[in-house]
Amino acid sequence: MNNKVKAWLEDGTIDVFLGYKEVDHHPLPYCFTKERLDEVDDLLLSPARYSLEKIATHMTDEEPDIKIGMLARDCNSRALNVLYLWNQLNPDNVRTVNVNCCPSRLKEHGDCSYLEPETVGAYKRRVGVDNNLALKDVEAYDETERLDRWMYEFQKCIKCYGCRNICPVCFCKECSLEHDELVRTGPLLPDVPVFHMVRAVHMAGRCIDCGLCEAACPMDIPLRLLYQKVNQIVMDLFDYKTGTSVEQPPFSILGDTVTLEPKPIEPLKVINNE
Amino acid sequence: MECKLVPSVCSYCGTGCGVLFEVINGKIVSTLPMKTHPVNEGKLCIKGWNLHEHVNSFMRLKQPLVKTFGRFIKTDWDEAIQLTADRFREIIEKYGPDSIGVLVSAKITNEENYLAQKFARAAIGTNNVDHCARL
Amino acid sequence: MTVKRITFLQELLGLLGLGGRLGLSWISSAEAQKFVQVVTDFTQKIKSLGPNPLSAFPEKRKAAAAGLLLEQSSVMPA
Amino acid sequence: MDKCIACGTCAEKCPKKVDDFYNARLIKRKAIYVPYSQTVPLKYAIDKDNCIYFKNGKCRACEKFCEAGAINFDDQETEITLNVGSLIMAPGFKSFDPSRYDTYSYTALPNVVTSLEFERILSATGPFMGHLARPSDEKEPEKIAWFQCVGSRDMNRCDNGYCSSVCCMYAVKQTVVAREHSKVLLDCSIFFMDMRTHGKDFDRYYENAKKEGVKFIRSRVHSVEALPGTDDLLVRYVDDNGHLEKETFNMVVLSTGLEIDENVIELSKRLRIDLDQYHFTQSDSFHPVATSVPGIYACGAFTGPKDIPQSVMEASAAACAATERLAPARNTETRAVDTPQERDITRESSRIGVFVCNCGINIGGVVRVPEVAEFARTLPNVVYVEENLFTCSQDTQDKMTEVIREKGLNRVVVAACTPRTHEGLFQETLINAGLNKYLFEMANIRNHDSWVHADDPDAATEKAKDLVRMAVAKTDLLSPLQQTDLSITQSALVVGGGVSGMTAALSLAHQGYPVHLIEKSDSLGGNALTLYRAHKGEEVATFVKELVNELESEDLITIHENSTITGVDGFIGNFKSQVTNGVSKEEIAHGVAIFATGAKEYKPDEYLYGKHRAVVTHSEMDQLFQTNAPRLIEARNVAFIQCVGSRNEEHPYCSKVCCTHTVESALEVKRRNPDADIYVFYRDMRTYGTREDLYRKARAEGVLFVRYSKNGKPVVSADGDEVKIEFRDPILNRTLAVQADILCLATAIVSHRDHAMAQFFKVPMDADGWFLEAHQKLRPVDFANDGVFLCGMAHYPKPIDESIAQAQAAASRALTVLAMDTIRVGGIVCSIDAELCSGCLACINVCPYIAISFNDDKQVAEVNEALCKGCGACAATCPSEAPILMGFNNKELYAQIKGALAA
Repeated sequence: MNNKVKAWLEDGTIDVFLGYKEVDHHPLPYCFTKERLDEVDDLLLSPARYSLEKIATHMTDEEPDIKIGMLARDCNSRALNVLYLWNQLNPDNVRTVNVNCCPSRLKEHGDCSYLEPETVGAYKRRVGVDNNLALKDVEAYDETERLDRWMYEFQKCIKCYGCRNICPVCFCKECSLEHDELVRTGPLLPDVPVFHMVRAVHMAGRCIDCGLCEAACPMDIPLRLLYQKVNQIVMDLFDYKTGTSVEQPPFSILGDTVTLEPKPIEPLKVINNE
Repeated sequence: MECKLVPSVCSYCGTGCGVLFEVINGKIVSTLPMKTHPVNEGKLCIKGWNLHEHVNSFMRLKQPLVKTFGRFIKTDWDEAIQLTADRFREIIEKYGPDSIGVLVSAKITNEENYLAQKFARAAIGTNNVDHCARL
Repeated sequence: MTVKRITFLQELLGLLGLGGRLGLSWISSAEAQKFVQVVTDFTQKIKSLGPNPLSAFPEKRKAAAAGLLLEQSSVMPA
Repeated sequence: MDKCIACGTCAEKCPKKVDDFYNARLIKRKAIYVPYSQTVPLKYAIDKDNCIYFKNGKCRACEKFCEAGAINFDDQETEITLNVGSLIMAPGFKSFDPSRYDTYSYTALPNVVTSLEFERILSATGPFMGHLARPSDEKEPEKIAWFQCVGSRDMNRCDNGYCSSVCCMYAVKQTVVAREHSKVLLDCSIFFMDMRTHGKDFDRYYENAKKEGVKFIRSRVHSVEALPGTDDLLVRYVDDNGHLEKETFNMVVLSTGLEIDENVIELSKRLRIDLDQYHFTQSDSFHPVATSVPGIYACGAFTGPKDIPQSVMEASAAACAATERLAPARNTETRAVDTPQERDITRESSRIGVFVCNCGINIGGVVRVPEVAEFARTLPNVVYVEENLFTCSQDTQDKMTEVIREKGLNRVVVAACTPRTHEGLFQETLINAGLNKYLFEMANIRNHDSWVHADDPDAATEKAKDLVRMAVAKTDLLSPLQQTDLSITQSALVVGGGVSGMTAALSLAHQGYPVHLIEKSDSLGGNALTLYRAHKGEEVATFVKELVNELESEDLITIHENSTITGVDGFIGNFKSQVTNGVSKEEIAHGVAIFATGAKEYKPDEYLYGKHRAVVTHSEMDQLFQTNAPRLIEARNVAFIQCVGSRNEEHPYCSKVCCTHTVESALEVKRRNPDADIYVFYRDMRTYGTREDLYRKARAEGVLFVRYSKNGKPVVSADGDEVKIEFRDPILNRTLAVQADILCLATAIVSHRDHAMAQFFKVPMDADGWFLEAHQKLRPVDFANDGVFLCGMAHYPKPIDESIAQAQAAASRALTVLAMDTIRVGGIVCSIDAELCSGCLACINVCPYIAISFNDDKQVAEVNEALCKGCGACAATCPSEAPILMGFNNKELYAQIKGALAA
């Protein structure tokens, strides 16, 4: 791996390489360059995950044509696919060294071992949503219970915007969550559940289920479950698997033919809680 | 292209969360929580997340200003320090040292904070010292 | 497209326990009967679902602060 | 009439009930009425023959109740003289009256209805409000039969020898729609002779209906009788195998044909227009909308039975033909409107005026209008409130203009009826008062409020307040929007030098506009060069030659032969196309483009085609006619096989022209070689319209027509110089064989599938490769992409007369653009805030008008105002809220929502 990266840097395949290196006893993201080639020997696969692709987008903001190499776990690759699709990175300018993020249970679905939240306390288990639950268990709660549990979770929100900031596929120049008309500035708790719903809706066709948001949440809100639901609906409705479907983004009319003819509306499946 | 990820400690409060500054071509573009930091374990509050903003803020003071005739006028450090010392002395002479309080900030280092309280107690002679992040 | 987007939102609201409060229907200007039917049905449905449960939440939060959430919540302590 | 606001009070109060002819007498209307809900203008009229006042001199109830004072009993018929340069006849048709078919018991049994009556039954504005019900007991039928060819293809009981062209398709449509309306799985049977679904996508529709379970029974029905003791109907018919069958239905629909009304025949006599034996206009195939009188043109069912798309095309064609000679007089009688200077309000704070309308008693009878007006006064930035009896009346408009000026209003809310009918009027008033017309908003407190909550005045009043609050909240944020004029390149590009392209080019040149005609081959004429005669017997070659000559001598037309288009930029009014002829490149600026790229004959690989000399296609057969080949005279047996490559999996559509072509060719063979035996193997003979005459004549002359099914195709094998055709005779139910010296295959017409062209002009192509028009019925020659038009076989296979009509139609539609000096763009369009755009391309993907493009330099999306229709799809898609839909931006909508929730 190290030799490959060195070779790429030397022959100009890439200008920089994003990987990890130990700094002050912490494994940190590190940008390797041709100028300091021997540092590549210190390249390591960090047990901690950072969104290297987000750093890459910041780099291309400065230098649009820079060629970037990076270590890519499965989640990084999925994020890259999404960023290519939404025109935020040019796939021609990105090279990856794919790493197997072992130990990984279901790598293909991104359900890797990093994504096993800590066991939650008894109180949260009683009144909130256990981060370790499977989506179907959460959906099994009855209507009022669902509402109570989710609102308990959302009300904890301290509006740190960490979920958005850490998100590898959040790239908007100005975030709707900062638009006063949608989410009022000032009040804490944020407009429940508008803040989280808006974010959930914007995750459609973007969320690659990396779990970084949940890991970054100081209040342990089970965001992954929420966005898993988003992904599931996107899959059901648009037949689109975010991060692995590399064709058109789901919210595009191109999937249907572009015409202005009124089309018969296909009956969609009945909403389960009606 | 120069891209560095610089580890640091959040300066907002006394908790001491580990942060990473993403520095591209000499400019801090973003703050990240340090995943392996024992204090915050990859989490931050809204202030920590926006640490880089006050560095880059256009409102940031980069040189001392003196308020003359109701307006702030740019000045140099020597004059500013001299002016401040003169005014402190005037106040102490007139109202006594306890009329002065020192409020220090989380945005400076521990050592600077130590110096600040030393300054308050030894130089000014007051016990009225406090810190914005007194948790 | 719209039908998919709205279904998306319906499903999402469903997860949070707010299902059934969003509807979508195509009614042409010639279909007065259908319009009346759809609006009447939907009004009925919303009425049967009761008032906006979210408006009750600020109170619930206050109650939670006072440690009363368990009693207020439909989720009873185990 | 100016005073009537169509509130409907008069009809409500009118005591006299009259049969409603529009609803096929299935229900009653009043003696004061609107004939049907789509009437323009929407005004009530008194039916003098039935009005009690006109009969007895008493009543005048309508006058008493009309708040608008619009009733005028003294109105007189007036005669108007108009001086016109040409005349277009579009008198339409009359549905055939089936009373004379005594065996169908139409007059005796209420549940035997005509297709037009059934159409009203299915209609939401019809007698049963769109509920499927039969007339006798208004119960929902579970089993319905349709009888085809009632009053068509029938020389026995009526003299309508022609096929009415549209009944097969409308019957299939009625089965599908009826099944949608039905609560039970409706049992539908169609009794037919030949299924003639020859239009674009029609065959697919037919096949789908079959798949969905609609029964198609090839039979002519013997009789309909009442089933004693019920309202049901007993139908007797002979099935395919010759057995007499009986079946019971709840209802029978007679698919009645199209006829020309006696009055129209009368009128034609007065105008000296020659009509044919069926009273359709006499015209040759090359001048489909002309009549025998120069200057008088015809379109629609008057020129022959036809469906909506074809009628719409002909209407445009007639408009084109009728104005060609009048082109020099264009714009000589135009008057310009004077408008005052628009006031700049950008530095003014919001001053909103609210006008609350009583609409007579329409609103005021339910909503407490004074209370609403009082409430409006309390809303922020409202500085003026007024209550009107009729806000839309002319005197109120004048007053409104004055008030806007006097009180310095800079935004206006009218709480009245619907913007659909009245927005334009009020905007006009704003313009007259020197205000930007977009500083206006309507609150619909009539249709949405007083009409639906007539029984609850309290709630209605509260709702009216909510609606006003919402409108005011939005209005407060409105900003003036600008429209700009873009100049237009007043010339056209026509792609394709076939008959369609040449006709379109010539029509535009006659109208005075320069045309560039692009032809990829080295000669003009296209498919027509291979054709022998049109279906009315005219020689095609002579016509093409004349057309080419005329084209070449026309100064305004530049012909580019051997040329192809390599790229297109721009939009309506301002296209730039790169054209190359292999040697040099040229950039052509043009305002519109017409696609006439045609289609081609399918070359089959079945029935020994290309392997045996006896097997030819239609175009090859026409060559034999043109060269008068000795083979034709010597042939003893000539056979035709229909639907070769059509109506199959590969090409699931009907090629439309082949049945007629076969019958024509069969007759031509007979003419030259009367002794030859001729066999036609067909699936459904689709000699629609008056082409049916040719079919009848062919049968009379002894041409044998043998039906085969899709799964029982004839089998062709070589037998020396001849071919042997084995087939299953459906009547004898045995396999027979004939020898043929010439076997002509009626092969499909297939698309060139020119994807490059489609991409250049951003126009869609359907699964079969035909270019897809903007609307199949109502905009048959337009594309959704403005400024690009379509004609000829690029649209769908069609005979030469229909191609010419469509070409004239395309020219006519193109003319609507070319005749303008400028196009107005802007107003309610989108604009993308470059600051917010992160260049994710989502908006570009959802824009149905291809109005958004990506600026690679700035890495942001940009909207072309000329293409944007303001649909808002982009604004709904963008996560960053970068697209701002003018007049409906997020802030305005949020304000409106907050206004709604503020109660």
